[in-house]
Amino acid sequence: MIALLIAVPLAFAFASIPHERLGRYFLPFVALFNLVCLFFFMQPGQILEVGKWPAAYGIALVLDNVSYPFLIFVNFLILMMALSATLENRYGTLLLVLTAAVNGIILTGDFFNSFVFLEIISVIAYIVAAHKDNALGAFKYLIFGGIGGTMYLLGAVSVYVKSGTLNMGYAAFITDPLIVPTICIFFLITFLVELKVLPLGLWAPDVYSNGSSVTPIALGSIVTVSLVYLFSRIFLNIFDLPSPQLVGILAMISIILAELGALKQKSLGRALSFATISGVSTVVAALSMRESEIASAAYFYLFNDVVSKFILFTLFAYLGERGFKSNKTAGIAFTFASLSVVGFPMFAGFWAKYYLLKALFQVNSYALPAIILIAAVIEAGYLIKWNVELWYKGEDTPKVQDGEQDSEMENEDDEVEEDFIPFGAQVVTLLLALTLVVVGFMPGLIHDQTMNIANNVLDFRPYLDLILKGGM
Amino acid sequence: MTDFFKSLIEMLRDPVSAMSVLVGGLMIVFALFAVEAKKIVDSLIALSAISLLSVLLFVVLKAPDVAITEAAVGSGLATAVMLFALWRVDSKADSDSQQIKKTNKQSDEAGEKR
Amino acid sequence: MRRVWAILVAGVFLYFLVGQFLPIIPTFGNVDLFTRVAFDIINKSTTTNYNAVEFKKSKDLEDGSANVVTSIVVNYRSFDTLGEVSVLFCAAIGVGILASMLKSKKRIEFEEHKVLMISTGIVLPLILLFGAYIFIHGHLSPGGGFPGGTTIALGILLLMLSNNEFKVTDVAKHVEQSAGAGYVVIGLMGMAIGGVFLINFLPTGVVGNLFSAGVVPIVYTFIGFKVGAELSNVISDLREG
Amino acid sequence: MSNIIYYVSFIILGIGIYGIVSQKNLFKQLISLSIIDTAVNIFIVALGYVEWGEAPIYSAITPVANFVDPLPQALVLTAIVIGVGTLALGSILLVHINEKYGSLDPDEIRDTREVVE
Repeated sequence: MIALLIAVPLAFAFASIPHERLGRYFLPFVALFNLVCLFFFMQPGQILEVGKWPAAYGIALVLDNVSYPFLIFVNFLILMMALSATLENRYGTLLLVLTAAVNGIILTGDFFNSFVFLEIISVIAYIVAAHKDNALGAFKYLIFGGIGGTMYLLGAVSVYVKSGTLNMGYAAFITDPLIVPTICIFFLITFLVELKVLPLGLWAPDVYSNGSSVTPIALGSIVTVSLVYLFSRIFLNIFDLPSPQLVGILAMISIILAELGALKQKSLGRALSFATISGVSTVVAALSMRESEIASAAYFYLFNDVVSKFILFTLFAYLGERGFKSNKTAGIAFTFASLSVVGFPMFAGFWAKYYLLKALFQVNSYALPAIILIAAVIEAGYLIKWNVELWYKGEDTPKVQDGEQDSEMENEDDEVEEDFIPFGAQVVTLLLALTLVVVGFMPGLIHDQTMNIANNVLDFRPYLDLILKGGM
Repeated sequence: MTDFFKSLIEMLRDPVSAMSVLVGGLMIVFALFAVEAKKIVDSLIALSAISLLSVLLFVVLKAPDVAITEAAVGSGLATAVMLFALWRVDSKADSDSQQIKKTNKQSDEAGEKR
Repeated sequence: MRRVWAILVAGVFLYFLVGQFLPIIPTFGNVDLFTRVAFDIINKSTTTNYNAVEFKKSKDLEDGSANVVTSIVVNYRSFDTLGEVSVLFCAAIGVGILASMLKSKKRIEFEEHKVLMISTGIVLPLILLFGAYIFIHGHLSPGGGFPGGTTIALGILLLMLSNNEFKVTDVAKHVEQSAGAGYVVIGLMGMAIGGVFLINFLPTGVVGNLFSAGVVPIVYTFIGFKVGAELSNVISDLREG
Repeated sequence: MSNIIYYVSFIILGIGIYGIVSQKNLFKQLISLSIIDTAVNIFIVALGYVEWGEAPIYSAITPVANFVDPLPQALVLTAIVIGVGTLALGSILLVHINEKYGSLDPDEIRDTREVVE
């Protein structure tokens, strides 16, 4: 039953080859199908051995308390993206395969299989990054991603050599802990590249600022969430992080560099991409502490960061740097999202930072909280600057920019004043802004889920029992 | 010194080490040449030579499946794809002189101003 | 300056590889297969208990293909191959999208050689036959869907080189689509019959016969056609531009 | 059996990394990436080599199982095809960059970008 989450998107992707626009109409329904399947037909605590081979020999898909919430969140994001983004022809097919690959990378319990799904996500990411004539950014991403993928392959094979099997549960159980740090360095390099921790994440600003409504959302939110899952699965659940202090320090440096970078950017797109880098680096820094309290706060921070960046990038894709004079609703959603990123009370961002700082103080580590507060101040600086500039853009005449016009409703009279956001995008951004506010008032909604994830992620025993239990 | 040569000869007796020394050494030379070559065509030829030599290594390492795949996919197709891309890249640079490149810039600026 | 920086990075990484990584992996050659999963996969005894597999003698094993690598790629870990096929599928679509976005529509032309024309006429059917042979006998001899498909694509490349009028028509798109869909359908059929996705539901016969590996030859034929169609599309996209 | 082949593949891997960092021309970086892929593939297959093993195929010559480890070979099969997929994308991206900026050298590209922005 679990395999349907991967087989159905792939089948629809293959079925949508003949006609170019077909894929775009399949995507929302496939995302909806996944969500329905997840809610009504699947409970966590299942394992599916593909092809009925025992878990150690073949590939086992594991659905437990950690992957279940992540699957729901990612498929929800895919549904939102399917409604909000304007997909040119053939992109629908690509995003269908991306759905299958993202579900696959969350479900799979096998090192080499996660490498294959990581490569699928990377190949799709290179194509999507080249959207809007941004081939140079995509090529730089390809070189970084190529090295990252090869490192992951080396890591997966060295796990096989040392433990005799590729299954995550068995491998972690068999490999003796002395050599685990050496093997994990390969995985660490991959995650530092893919999760955009700055020295290795230099490709991100060019890729995310190409002004397309698909690239920053597909790569910035959906792929980032699934890779944070894989990071926590490998480094928190199965192996332990080699030299966590070093990773923490690297992530902290990355936060500060990203914030400073965002401060001096003149274009909104690059500022937002640097903000994304600092958000994900905060999550990585918090996760590297390996504490359940801090991990749950990190996942809450991830939720808030991903949802608000979704809104910011969608509106940037459609409105560019033209003001909100003609679209008040979009302006409200943009302001809500930026306030939530900064951590204004009454928004989800406030609780995210609050839980994170509370958890960090309990463990009385003071380096990360200081950096998070400095980052918050800098973030407040440039985000409010951008909000003010965009809201009061009306005074000087908005310079004409041929932004995203070929939306579903082809409006012939392309009047310069009225900037058109497709109906889907407006609905989605408002809905997400609303969720930010709702979570702002009742943080428990999300916080209980993240506590549940964090408690499950940190102990390896239930995961191994699930694998030993064998498949249905 | 002599025991060094003795161990060298003794090592070369079994085929895998012998092949890996000879073919490996050749591959290292080609790799260096591919990285340092001035013209891209030469480094592309060096790259396909590396792939072909790696096929030899796979055969010696008792991996016939990988050898066939590397021969067909790795050296056959990869070189063809990169040669096509190179013709497209080079033909653009060779055929249009500096002049066209300049107009290319102007057309870009004009494009932006519009 | 860049060179010094490059030598530094490469040096640090090599130092890590040789210094820390090499000591923990077994020296070249002395690998005892008993500690590895591969032992059971070679003896095809992952679900049943161990009994030696004999070429042309042992019957109705859990997986019938004589080529153990193919049995891993298509039978034990066929989920990898499904992912593998979608990597190529996305790469082909990506090249298609990016090639159609190129502004300078310039077709690469080759000057016609009489000799090449005639020799292609003779050699091409043999190449296509050899490609088909590779993926039909994937479970007996080395090679499988991927090299077989690529050989067909290289045969079509030869056809492109020899005469300029040759265009890869939409047939390749439809072949690619139906082969891909076929592979997923086989997975779903396995789910319907055996209850689990991608199960090998056909009988496996004697090791070494042509029809001895259940689903494996069918899957590899699908993959062969799909890879052949996809890669000829990639080459023609690069050429048409 | 001395691990000469490990050292050979490590050296080629090092040359590939050296190539990516030191070469300015984008095409050269793609070629260096392909060199890294080849080196890693050789290393992985070499990891599975058993001293007196045969090719892992039941055939008239090797009817009984005295084989090399087949699993790394299956993994490398997938890795080679993934490498070619990435390579095909990389070359078409290079054609795009060359068409937009007129050259593949990052310095010239930077000048054109400054002029354009």
